[in-house]
Amino acid sequence: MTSVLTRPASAADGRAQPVVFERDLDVLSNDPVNGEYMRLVLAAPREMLDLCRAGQFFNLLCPSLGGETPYLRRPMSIYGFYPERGELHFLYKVAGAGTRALAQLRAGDALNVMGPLGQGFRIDDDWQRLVLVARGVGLATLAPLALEANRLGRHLTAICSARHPDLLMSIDYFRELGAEIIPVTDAEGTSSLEHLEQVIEERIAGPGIDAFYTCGSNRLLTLLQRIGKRHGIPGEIALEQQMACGLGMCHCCVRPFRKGDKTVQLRVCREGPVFDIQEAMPW
Amino acid sequence: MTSVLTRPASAADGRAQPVVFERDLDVLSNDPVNGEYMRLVLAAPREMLDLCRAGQFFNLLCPSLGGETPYLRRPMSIYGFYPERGELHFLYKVAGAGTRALAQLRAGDALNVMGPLGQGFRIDDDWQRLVLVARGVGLATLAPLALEANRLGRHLTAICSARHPDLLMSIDYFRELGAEIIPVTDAEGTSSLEHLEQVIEERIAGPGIDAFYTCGSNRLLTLLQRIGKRHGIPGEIALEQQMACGLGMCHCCVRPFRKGDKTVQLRVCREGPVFDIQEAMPW
Amino acid sequence: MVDLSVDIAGLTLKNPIMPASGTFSEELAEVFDIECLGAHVTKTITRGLRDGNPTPRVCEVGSSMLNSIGIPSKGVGAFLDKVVPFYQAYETPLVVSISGNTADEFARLCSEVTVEGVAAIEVNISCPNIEEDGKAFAIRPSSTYDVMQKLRAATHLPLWAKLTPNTGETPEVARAAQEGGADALVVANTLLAMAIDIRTRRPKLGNLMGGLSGPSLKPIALRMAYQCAKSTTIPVIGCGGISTAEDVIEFLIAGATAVQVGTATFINPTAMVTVIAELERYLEREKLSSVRDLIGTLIDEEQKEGVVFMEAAP
Amino acid sequence: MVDLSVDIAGLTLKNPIMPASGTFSEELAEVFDIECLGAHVTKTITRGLRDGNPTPRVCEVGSSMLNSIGIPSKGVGAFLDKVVPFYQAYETPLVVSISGNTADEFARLCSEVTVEGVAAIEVNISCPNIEEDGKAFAIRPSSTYDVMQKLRAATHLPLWAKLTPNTGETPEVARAAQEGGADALVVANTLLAMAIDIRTRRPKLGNLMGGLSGPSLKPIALRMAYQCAKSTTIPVIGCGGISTAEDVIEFLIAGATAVQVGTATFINPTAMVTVIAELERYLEREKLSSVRDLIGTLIDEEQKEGVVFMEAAP
Ligand SMILES: Cc1cc2nc3c(=O)[nH]c(=O)nc-3n(C[C@H](O)[C@H](O)[C@H](O)COP(=O)(O)OP(=O)(O)OC[C@H]3O[C@@H](n4cnc5c(N)ncnc54)[C@H](O)[C@@H]3O)c2cc1C
Ligand SMILES: Cc1cc2nc3c(=O)[nH]c(=O)nc-3n(C[C@H](O)[C@H](O)[C@H](O)COP(=O)(O)OP(=O)(O)OC[C@H]3O[C@@H](n4cnc5c(N)ncnc54)[C@H](O)[C@@H]3O)c2cc1C
Ligand SMILES: Cc1cc2nc3c(=O)[nH]c(=O)nc-3n(C[C@H](O)[C@H](O)[C@H](O)COP(=O)(O)O)c2cc1C
Ligand SMILES: Cc1cc2nc3c(=O)[nH]c(=O)nc-3n(C[C@H](O)[C@H](O)[C@H](O)COP(=O)(O)O)c2cc1C
Ligand code: FES
Ligand code: FES
Repeated sequence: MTSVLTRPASAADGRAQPVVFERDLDVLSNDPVNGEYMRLVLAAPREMLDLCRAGQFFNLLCPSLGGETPYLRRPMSIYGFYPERGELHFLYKVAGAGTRALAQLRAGDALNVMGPLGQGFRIDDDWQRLVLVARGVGLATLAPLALEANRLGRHLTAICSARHPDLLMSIDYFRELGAEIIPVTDAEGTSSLEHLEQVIEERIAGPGIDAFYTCGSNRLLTLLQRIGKRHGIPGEIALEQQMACGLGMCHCCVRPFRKGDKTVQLRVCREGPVFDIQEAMPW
Repeated sequence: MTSVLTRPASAADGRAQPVVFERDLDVLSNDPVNGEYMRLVLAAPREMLDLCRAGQFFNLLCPSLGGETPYLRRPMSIYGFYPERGELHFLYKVAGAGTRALAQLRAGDALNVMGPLGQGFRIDDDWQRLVLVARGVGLATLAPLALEANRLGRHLTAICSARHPDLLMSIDYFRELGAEIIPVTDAEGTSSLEHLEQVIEERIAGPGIDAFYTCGSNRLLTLLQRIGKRHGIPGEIALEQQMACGLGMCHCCVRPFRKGDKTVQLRVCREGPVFDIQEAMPW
Repeated sequence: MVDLSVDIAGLTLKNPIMPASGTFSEELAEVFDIECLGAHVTKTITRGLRDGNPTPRVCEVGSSMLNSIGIPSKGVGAFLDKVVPFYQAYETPLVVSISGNTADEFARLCSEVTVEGVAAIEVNISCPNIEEDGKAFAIRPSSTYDVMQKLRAATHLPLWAKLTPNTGETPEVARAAQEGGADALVVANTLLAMAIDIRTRRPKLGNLMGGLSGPSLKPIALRMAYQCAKSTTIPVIGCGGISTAEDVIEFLIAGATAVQVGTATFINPTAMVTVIAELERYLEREKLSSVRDLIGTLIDEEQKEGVVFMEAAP
Repeated sequence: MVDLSVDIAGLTLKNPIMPASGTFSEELAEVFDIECLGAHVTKTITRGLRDGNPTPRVCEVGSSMLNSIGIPSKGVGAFLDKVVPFYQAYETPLVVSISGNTADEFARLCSEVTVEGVAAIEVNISCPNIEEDGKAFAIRPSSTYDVMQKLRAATHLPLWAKLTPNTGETPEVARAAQEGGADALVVANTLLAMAIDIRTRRPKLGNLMGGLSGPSLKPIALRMAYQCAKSTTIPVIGCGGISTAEDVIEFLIAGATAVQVGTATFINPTAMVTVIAELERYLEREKLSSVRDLIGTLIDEEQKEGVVFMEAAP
């Protein structure tokens, strides 16, 4: 069993069926989680949340607020989805016009979202011991994996990297979900590639690792590709790229991937954002 | 003596001196005055108000609010200016994007204004009995004339025309300033050109009229031109035209005027918005 | 009940709203039932495989965008095998957009896509003509005429010629396209533009330059649609910055028979659905029985003929 | 202290910020001291009297505008008597913009404005050439070259050629202008566009069409400025949609030596003053001692030469 979103097969008449929502959702809260990040909580309908999978994203129509006039939608990973509570969460870093506008949303405002989009993380039936390695806002993308692992009864270790212990996010969240945490920080000198490699190798030698998950960073990608190859451990990476449509129509979000001895261009919004870690190409 | 704004003569070095302000002003209030009109009261500095003259206008940078994104500035006549109270008033009708945005301003918001601009009304020393004839939002332009007449100790009669008695604005204002009011309305059948002509002719025959003031309407213009010619009574009209710069730079706001036997194009923002009533051309 | 149908060179569309090439694909059917559209227009393909341009391929400029996707193509074989059959499930006419870097290759592709299930061929002559100086065919009347003649000979299907705004000779190019055999004109493609990231001092697009689309393009495309309607006798399909029913009405009044919606779908994936519904409501409100009553109704008699064709700064 | 001065074909400007022709006049001196500008550029004049176009002459389109002022002109006599003397009170160089409907009339005016007090002549070759088909001189390289040669022969003053965006041949036109004798290029004038009032079904401009200016034009003008800087060896003065110091920096990085600010002054009459101050602060922050260190610093080596000159939809 995998938790990849299998899009509904074409209906009897051969036509595709609508499975992507475009909706105005109410903002429940939008608060800073630490100096650099904000958590946005939206009220979402059950049928939308039921389609969500860890690793998928939404394309947000950031409002024109406070002099910011973002035009294109902005892609944001699902940070959390709670069908029972009717909540959809995003965790974002304020970067440019779009996220500055997002940051001004208040409870009661509406935000137009489109999604869920893309392919989520795969958790094969025999992947029991999962390890995620992430840094900064990348944790937003990997967080729902913890929820999923918990639901499926898998053991998850989260190696969380940050500049400074204060900036370590989501640790409590991971811990609540029963994940084991290994924090590493620049400030404590524990986040170097060498140290990370050592930590992971010890773990492989000890309890063992069935699959890796990471996102975003080139450094982590090459490290995990190397370790994965060495030990034959599969893995997945969530990638980013500039997007326009978020649906697969415009082909602006491509990245190169190794497929056998060929390089193919795949759409991050459609074939991704989650890809096989060995097929991803360092940039 | 005239109350036309004489722009400061060039300074000693031959250079023009700054006399037009561009400023963010605080909104003191912005309330409906009747179904169709809003009055905007801004806090303005003394040095700006001291330059204002009846008949002049400001070019307002309407904000981007509530989904409206007006781009060019919008010209608005000075409805009232009170150097002692530090207030600048506008009276406007909600028409399109710019005025819809204006209507959303709340006390405490800022509004960027540029002005005062253009040439105000002339009140020659021997013009004792003034008559203004106006309809609708045109009253906004003529209202400060009442203030000026009052200050100069002249007698003012305001013939105020509207669709319906409820829509008659500024009557109380005119009355407070000692003006005599003649209301005419469509609903009561008193606003026809014939009736107006009769009212004015009676007045000329009685106490006499030294000067007419009007604005905007083609019907009123031709009526007053005819009566003015017949009796040799001078007059002025405030005109409107689409504007971009408001200063005289772009030449988009021209209208044709009769100067002797020639037709000349004059800039409403610069040579106007107030013009000699006999030189104005019906449109 | 108002009648939204229009006729483009013998092809009846149930309404005048269709997607612009490159901003539409099978995936949009996951958001709404695309049967509601006037036509389905596919992304331009070339005969052979192509990768497209380097990333980033898109950036925002004000309230519009630049793209330099290029024309990544899986080739005509894959297109006929996978894409054409997908659209067979719909009754909406399928319009296939094609392109080529030489007139002969272009014409060959044109005959290859002349297959069952394709209702019309949109020929993207805004692409570079590499046999000459790399300028788009549709920049000059002569190269427009030449390529259209070859394309005309290659198919019996209706040919829609897609023009470029990167020219100072729109009326002449439009006439050349008609004379060369175009059955309709799509007006227009994106306008060459650029943006720079001042922090990195690099172009915001991997390809250096890209095409402007979205609201900024609208007044330019509208002017071109009007010029084309005035200077030819074939239907004009307006395209450029259209995102609301008011925009559509503006193009129809200017003389367009139908319109394409591009970038607006990225911002609002259901933009076309909304536009169709609002267009219908507008006609009802205005008591017009057919959308065709709007076409070419601009009151322009007072204008000098010369103005239409001049192309100088006003 | 950072150095803001730039050199345009032998003329030193104290800073690279000047107004665009037609968006500036003596009246702006009533808002701020115009001595702070890099140059004073006057509204285009023609030899004889002209009325300009019918009203309305301006309308809003999105966050930009269209104008069809035309070139109302009081003639060269009034200009020399009244306008030139006004600017003598300033040390800022005076640049006079001229235009003509035939090359000979244009050249005659060029020699007539070659007077004491005029530092350079901006030749608005984006105006219609009525001896040919009414297209602007600057639409084609050949007409550009011809008119520039006549203008060159008519004056010893620096000649700035103002190009039009209504062309698919920007690099060729730029080269033709240089070969014809231009000392600098102003890039660019407004782009032909249109807007319709759907309520009245009339064009929003009395002249039917007009020129697009403001933010929508920026990515197009920036692309042209870059192409011109790449294809000629004379200074380029960027113009189109510039309203902030960031916009200026984008144009300088693209290769412009100076810039003109037009429509932004209508929105914010002190825009140029703010831009100069912010440009200075930016240089300080970036620890650049001269604004000239920015010019042409775009990192574009990875781009194929061909891309620069291609002019096709990407
Ligand atoms: C699949 C996916 C999931 C993401 N999830 C998250 C998340 O959970 N939390 C988070 O903080 N960020 C996330 N990002 C990055 C996020 O999309 C950008 O930070 C955001 O778009 C920046 O917008 P801006 O207007 O604030 O910045 P600007 O720099 O002003 O944006 C300018 C343009 O560049 C695009 N852009 C800028 N940075 C990125 C980026 N890293 N990836 C793609 N496009 C970018 C913007 O979308 C916009 O079109 C994700 C990106 C992708 C592709
Ligand atoms: C000198 C002068 C003084 C004015 N004084 C007043 C006043 O005191 N109160 C008042 O309510 N109105 C006044 N007007 C008219 C006012 O400027 C317009 O109602 C306003 O610009 C409409 O803007 P909008 O965005 O709401 O409408 P829209 O119709 O969306 O405006 C579109 C464009 O047309 C222009 N425009 C629309 N109507 C007019 C008009 N009548 N005159 C000039 N430009 C116009 C706008 O400025 C804008 O650029 C005056 C106009 C002028 C020229
Ligand atoms: C991402 C993107 C890709 C495009 N690809 C194509 C294409 O392959 N072929 C084509 O003829 N036009 C293409 N276009 C141009 C559009 O079809 C349309 O002409 C243009 O975007 C203007 O319309 P709009 O402003 O509504 O987007 C593309 C536009 C965009 C934004
Ligand atoms: C109202 C107006 C009048 C203009 N008149 C002229 C003119 O007389 N001569 C000229 O060369 N350009 C003229 N232009 C074009 C500007 O100089 C400038 O090239 C163009 O507006 C683009 O710059 P912007 O986007 O900063 O306005 C005019 C522009 C506007 C908006
Ligand atoms: S963002 Fe359009 S295809 Fe991925
Ligand atoms: S509005 Fe510019 S000259 Fe009057």
